[in-house]
Amino acid sequence: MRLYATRRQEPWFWGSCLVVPIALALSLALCGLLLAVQGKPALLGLAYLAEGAFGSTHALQDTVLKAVPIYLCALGVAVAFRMQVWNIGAEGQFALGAVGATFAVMHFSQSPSWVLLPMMFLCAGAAGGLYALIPALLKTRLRVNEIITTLMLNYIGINFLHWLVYGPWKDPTSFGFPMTPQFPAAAFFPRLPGTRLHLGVVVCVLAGLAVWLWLSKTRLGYEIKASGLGPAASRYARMPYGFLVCLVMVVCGALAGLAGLNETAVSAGRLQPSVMAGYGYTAIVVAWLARLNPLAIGLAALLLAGLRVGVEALQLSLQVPAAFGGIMEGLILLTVLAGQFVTNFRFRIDRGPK
Amino acid sequence: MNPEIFALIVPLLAAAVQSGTPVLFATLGEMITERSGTLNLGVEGMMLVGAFAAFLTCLLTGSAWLGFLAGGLAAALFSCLHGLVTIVFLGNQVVSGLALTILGVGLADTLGTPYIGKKVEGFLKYPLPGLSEIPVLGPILFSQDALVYCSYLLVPLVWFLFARTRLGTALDAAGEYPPAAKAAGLSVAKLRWVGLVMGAFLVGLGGAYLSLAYTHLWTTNLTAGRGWIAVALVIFAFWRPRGAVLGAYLFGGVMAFQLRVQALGTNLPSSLLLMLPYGLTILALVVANLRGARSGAPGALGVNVEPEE
Amino acid sequence: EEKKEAPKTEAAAPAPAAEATPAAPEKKDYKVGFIYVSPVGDAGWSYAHDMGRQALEAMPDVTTAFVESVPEGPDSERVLNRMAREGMDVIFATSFGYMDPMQNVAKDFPNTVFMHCSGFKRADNVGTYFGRIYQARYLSGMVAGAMSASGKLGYVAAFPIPEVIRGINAFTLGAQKMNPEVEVRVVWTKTWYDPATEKEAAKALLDAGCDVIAQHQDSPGPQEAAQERGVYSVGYNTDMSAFAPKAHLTAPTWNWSVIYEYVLDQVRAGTWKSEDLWWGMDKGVVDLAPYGDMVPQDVRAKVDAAKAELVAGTDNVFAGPLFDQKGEQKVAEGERLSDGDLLGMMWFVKGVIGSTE
Amino acid sequence: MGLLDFLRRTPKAPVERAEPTAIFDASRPPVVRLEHITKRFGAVTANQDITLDIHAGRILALLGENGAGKSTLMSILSGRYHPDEGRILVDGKPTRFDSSREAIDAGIGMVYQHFMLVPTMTAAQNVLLGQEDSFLVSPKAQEERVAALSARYGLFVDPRARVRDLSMGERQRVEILKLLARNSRVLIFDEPTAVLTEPEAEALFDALRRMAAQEKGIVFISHKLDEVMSIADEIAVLRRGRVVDRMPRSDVASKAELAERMVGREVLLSMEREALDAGDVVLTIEGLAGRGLHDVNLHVRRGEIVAVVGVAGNGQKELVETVTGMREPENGEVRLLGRPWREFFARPAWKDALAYIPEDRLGLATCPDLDMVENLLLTTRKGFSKGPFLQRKRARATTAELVERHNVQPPRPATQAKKLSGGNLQKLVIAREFYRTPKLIVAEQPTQGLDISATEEVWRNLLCARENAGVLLVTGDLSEALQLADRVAVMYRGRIMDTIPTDDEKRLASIGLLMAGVRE
Ligand SMILES: Nc1ncnc2c1ncn2[C@@H]1O[C@H](COP(=O)(O)OP(=O)(O)OP(=O)(O)O)[C@@H](O)[C@H]1O
Ligand SMILES: Nc1ncnc2c1ncn2[C@@H]1O[C@H](COP(=O)(O)OP(=O)(O)OP(=O)(O)O)[C@@H](O)[C@H]1O
Ligand SMILES: [Mg+2]
Ligand SMILES: [Mg+2]
Repeated sequence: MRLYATRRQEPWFWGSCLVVPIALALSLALCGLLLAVQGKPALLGLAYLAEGAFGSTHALQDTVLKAVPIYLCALGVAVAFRMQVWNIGAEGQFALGAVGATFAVMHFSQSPSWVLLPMMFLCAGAAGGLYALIPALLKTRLRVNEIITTLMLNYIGINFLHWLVYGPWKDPTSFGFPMTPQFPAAAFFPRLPGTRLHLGVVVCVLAGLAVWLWLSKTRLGYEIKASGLGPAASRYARMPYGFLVCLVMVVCGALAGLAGLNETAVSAGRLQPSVMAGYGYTAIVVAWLARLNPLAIGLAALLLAGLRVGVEALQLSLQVPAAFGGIMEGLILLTVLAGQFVTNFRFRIDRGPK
Repeated sequence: MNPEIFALIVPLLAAAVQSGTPVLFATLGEMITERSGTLNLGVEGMMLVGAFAAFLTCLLTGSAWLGFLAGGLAAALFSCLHGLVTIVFLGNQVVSGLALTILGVGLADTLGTPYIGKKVEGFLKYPLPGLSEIPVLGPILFSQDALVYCSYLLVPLVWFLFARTRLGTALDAAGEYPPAAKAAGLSVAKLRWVGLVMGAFLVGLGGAYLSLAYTHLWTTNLTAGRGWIAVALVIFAFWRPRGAVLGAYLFGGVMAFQLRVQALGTNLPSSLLLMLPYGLTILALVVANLRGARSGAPGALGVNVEPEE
Repeated sequence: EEKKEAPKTEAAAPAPAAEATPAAPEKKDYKVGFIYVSPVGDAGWSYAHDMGRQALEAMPDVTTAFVESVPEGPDSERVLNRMAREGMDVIFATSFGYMDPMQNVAKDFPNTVFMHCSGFKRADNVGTYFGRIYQARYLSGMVAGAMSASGKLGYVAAFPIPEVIRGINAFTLGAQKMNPEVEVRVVWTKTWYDPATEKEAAKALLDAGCDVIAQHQDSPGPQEAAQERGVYSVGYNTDMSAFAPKAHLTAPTWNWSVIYEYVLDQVRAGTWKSEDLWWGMDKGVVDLAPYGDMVPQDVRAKVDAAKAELVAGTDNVFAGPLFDQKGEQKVAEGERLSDGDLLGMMWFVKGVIGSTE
Repeated sequence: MGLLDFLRRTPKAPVERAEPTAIFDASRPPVVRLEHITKRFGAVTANQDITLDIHAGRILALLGENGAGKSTLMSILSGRYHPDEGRILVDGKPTRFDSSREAIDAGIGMVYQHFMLVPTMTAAQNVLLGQEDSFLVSPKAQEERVAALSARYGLFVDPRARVRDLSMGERQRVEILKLLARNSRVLIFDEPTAVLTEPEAEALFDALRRMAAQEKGIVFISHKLDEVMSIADEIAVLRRGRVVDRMPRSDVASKAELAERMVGREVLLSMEREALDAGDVVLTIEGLAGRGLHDVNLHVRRGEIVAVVGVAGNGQKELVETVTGMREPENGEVRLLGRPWREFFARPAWKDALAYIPEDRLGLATCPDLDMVENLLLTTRKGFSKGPFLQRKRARATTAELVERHNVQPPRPATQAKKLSGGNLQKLVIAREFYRTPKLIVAEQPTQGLDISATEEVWRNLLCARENAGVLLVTGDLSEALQLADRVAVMYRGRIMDTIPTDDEKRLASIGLLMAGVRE
């Protein structure tokens, strides 16, 4: 007797509905076990976690706000991945976006909000996009592998940001600390009335819709998909491969740049090294977890953001170490991934000879 | 030549070799894994797990070599999670690898907290008698610790594995075009397990180098991004062992160089100097490509092999 | 004359540790929150603060909680917000980057006491605190200057911010006190905690001829480098002699509990008001770790004398004449740098070799 | 050994083949018996209740139209696929193969239709992959072994060449050598001759016969009826996943009869071709040189088919790539539809211009992971665009229509290209390319691997397309060239040796020599 797995022709719909909750439950049970091992109340801990992430309007808003930069980066990364362009440089593009936004603020600081904000969007998007163009050109012109260039450019981008805030852009009144002057009020994102949610959330929704429409309904979107799946075939079909690579990279960079803008303008209100929080890398996880689907990316971003927010509550209540959050996150990701197997495969038992 | 320049350059190159060594171990490990077709982005996590296991073992047993071995074994064991998710359950390799990094960092931090600040003897510098007296080369290459010498041996070994053994050829086949490997009667899943675990073992050794030979102590964030550099260097090396040596030493060398530039006194902002290693890596790659190097990426890298294909 | 500017230390008249808060009959449990930028186990900055937190926890009617590894951006604002929402009475934020987020959150929670470490923004319910670690660095510089044979000292530094630059200057001035010809070379690693790189930086300094290594960083990497080369080192944060028993001369150390207990006493007594606590050796917030065996008696005597002065409250570390790297006079004879100038210090004194960026 | 030597080599005297009836002993059990095999891929039933015996010492030819399920059945036998139902008996004992390894160990080997070769490895490494007996391997020894093997069977390949640099024909040879290097009892050849030249195929048949004489069981899949007629002892015909007919070779009188039994209707085995009036020149090549080409001159007019023949690897690929805009001409002039190369390819029209039917159907002409609709859109996407948007509905309807008209199986437009059988994939490509109503058609091995009715269909399509277009036909199949073309250009080492009108019988006789580089 032997167990066989064969791929389903169509993914199992109910399976996929069940997998995530079941895998989540499984990994949460594991996490509970880990809590118990540390001598902490397991169930209570999980309750704290859930409450901290989704348990109140406050918590929900926290989660949504945390998800905004993750979503924007992941959306961009998904566009590039859709074409099998392995841009892992969202982090650096994020940094450049933050720099771009700050540039806009410094040059239009006297303008009213309706001038300043669009300028910030423009500059952040352009800076992130152009920065992403470097690896794109290196790839298309010189065939330099983009994984390595984007990774290296992350470090370079962050150091560039550092150079600015430690050097030329440093606020003279900051007592020498690495930060630009506080942005004017006009540069802050307007909030949705009655909540702490802000323009960034709206940008996410719009960007998600636009990307979805672009990728699934337009010719360009089709060309991106086809070029990704078959570079040779796309050359045969005379698709502008080089242009497409540049395009997806620029779009990805621009979206990551907007995330950088979001982080500088919303909470920090100024450019400082601490706007870099690794969202560019988180985005890769989120994008793949959601299989590059814009809607699913939203859900995955919320899940991950919720987890990270919830872990803070857990820390505060039970004093588990922060690293515990990493363990939980890793376990959840691994179980959800492994769980997806049943949506794509069916099992069969063979009772034949042997 | 001017002896003063030697006095500056020799320690610089020696430092390049030393700071390149942990990355070299990890790069070679990831190279083996990738050549068998598995993309494992968990290098950073595995290195940390290896570093911690090595440290702990050394602390408990007092044997540096046991610790070294334990570092490799722990990482190899840890990498089985990746194998389970990607080889058995065919989960996405990118996410799984990243999850491994997240998990590994968390594990090493959580488990390691009680040991922060503890110290072990580990591996000390051991100038090779005779060889270390060779002018210039001696102090650079042969006045290092035992693990550096191990890494010298490892490079030709990895080359030999792929060029001259049945296993290496099979690993390559599993990474290049799994259907062909399958049709030839090889078990791609098994080969990928072998590649993954073997590679992870080396990655773990890289971590062990950090805690046993480089710093002799345990702290959080011991790897500080070196795992990622290793991932990048595999590409830089065009998946060839000798490229890994070049990349690891180049990277270590430039890092050591920029620190030395600062130590000698300069007015350049440190942020700009810190861009150097990364910028030069890109530059080196561009030059290599201009000279017509072939990428050499395994054809099925990151692609899972389904039961019937 | 010394306290001509800002640090309203005189407001902190009651000796903090001795104060037993007589007039606070309220039988309230005080909840105190801490937010750290790195894991508490790091044996460095956050660890030192956490020792202070544990001292509070030991107080009878106080419970504490903390969140570690909180990035300084928007995340910290969320965590602070949550702490305030959960009814913390006092919240300590222990990293500079928490300054703006704390200001934002404090607006919404006027009844919560916020204390921010190392920043300069205050509000009605936001106070600031810090320690004059430079005093201890000055003393450690004296030791280093006396122990150096080459007259070249190496300094592995984290980030070019005033706190670090001030420390380097104080260290240099201390060293020059013992050996006027001494020079201090600086290498920036742009890391707080990367033992391998920091060790490598120390080795770079050693290769450049330095024979004492000091550090402003949380990892013991530089200590190790010094020990391996058989030269001396000066630690930081806590007594690091365990890492390099043969090299470790001494180390400037922190003792935050002094400030924390003081603040809590004020809060319990109902007398807390927003102020800036910038305390030094006189209050015991900073100290010097025990000397290594190799430090000769005459050096110890000189340093102890200087320390006694500081403990007595006379802070002459940045007394004129002071010259910058290019030799321009920054502070005239008989004057001294104000606290304001110290807070924003972004230039190196004469004798430091390195860039301030 | 050069190609010339190979061609001049006096063929070994064919081994005496015993009369089939003499060997076929009904009382002897088959080496392998497939029993009630059923295999489904989702909605597609590739094999339905198939029972088939393979006897030692006999060559079983498996015939059937494209997509009939031949490759699937044999993949089950070779352990690659697992049957949904049914079982395999080896020497009468029920067995189950969980992997190719087990099948190989049971003495079953297969040459796959889609090459199972590692492109980055050398030919020698590929041949010996999984078969080295010692842990250490020596490339030199491997190369010698493979060189000896290839010389022995007349299947010449450079053992040191990397497979990615080999032509399709050479790859096929490597694939066959792989099997020959093993000591199998049952050898399955899935369309081994599709990309072999005639002498190569002959050499292979010699080898097959010799193996059969040594009591090996051999399964031979081909669409070329001549081959089947000349080599098979037994013939089984598959249709839509079932065995519909099974007969000894001796029962079949002629190729035509075989074709009829196979397709179920009468099949024309040759094409009536009427010469058309030649129209405008649609392709001019003058003095094209560089990158493996030397002074190539050629022109194609509307209304004619010009065939380029020659042994694979003599510059056909370079020529085709230049004409189809994949690589820029270095020297010389190329004009398409009257416009210079650069101008033509600056903004190529999707319609009424150039269509290219490449040899590599799965990687180049189509994208394996896309479905039929999206594969249709590959070259026709501009015709299904409205502003920036893609008219997917219309594309789906068109695909459904084309699929039906060209009888692509399965007719579900949502099927991924990689799930189509080779022949059906080719039909899809041809349907798509003809949908573009081209004026110049470049067809590379267009009927390779197609069944007879599909071949007929393609031929008819090409002949028909002549009315509006000029056709450049690149083929390794000389008979195809002679059937279809008005003129035949012979290529050797990047040169066109001669261009011969197909009605010039006398000059046609020298084609074989020209292909070998000999000009009298
Ligand atoms: N992996 C697969 N997934 C889904 N369907 C498949 C798969 N492989 C084959 N099929 C389908 O099974 C049927 C039989 O295919 P098979 O390749 O066996 O045909 P064949 O007889 O070898 O044809 P050809 O002569 O064109 O090579 C076809 O309809 C094909 O589309
Ligand atoms: N992999 C194989 N599987 C099955 N049979 C094989 C295989 N390789 C060789 N044979 C058979 O074994 C026979 C002996 O092989 P060998 O290579 O000695 O033949 P040869 O010397 O080249 O030919 P011959 O002596 O007939 O002129 C071959 O004729 C062939 O039929
Ligand atoms: Mg087939
Ligand atoms: Mg076929």
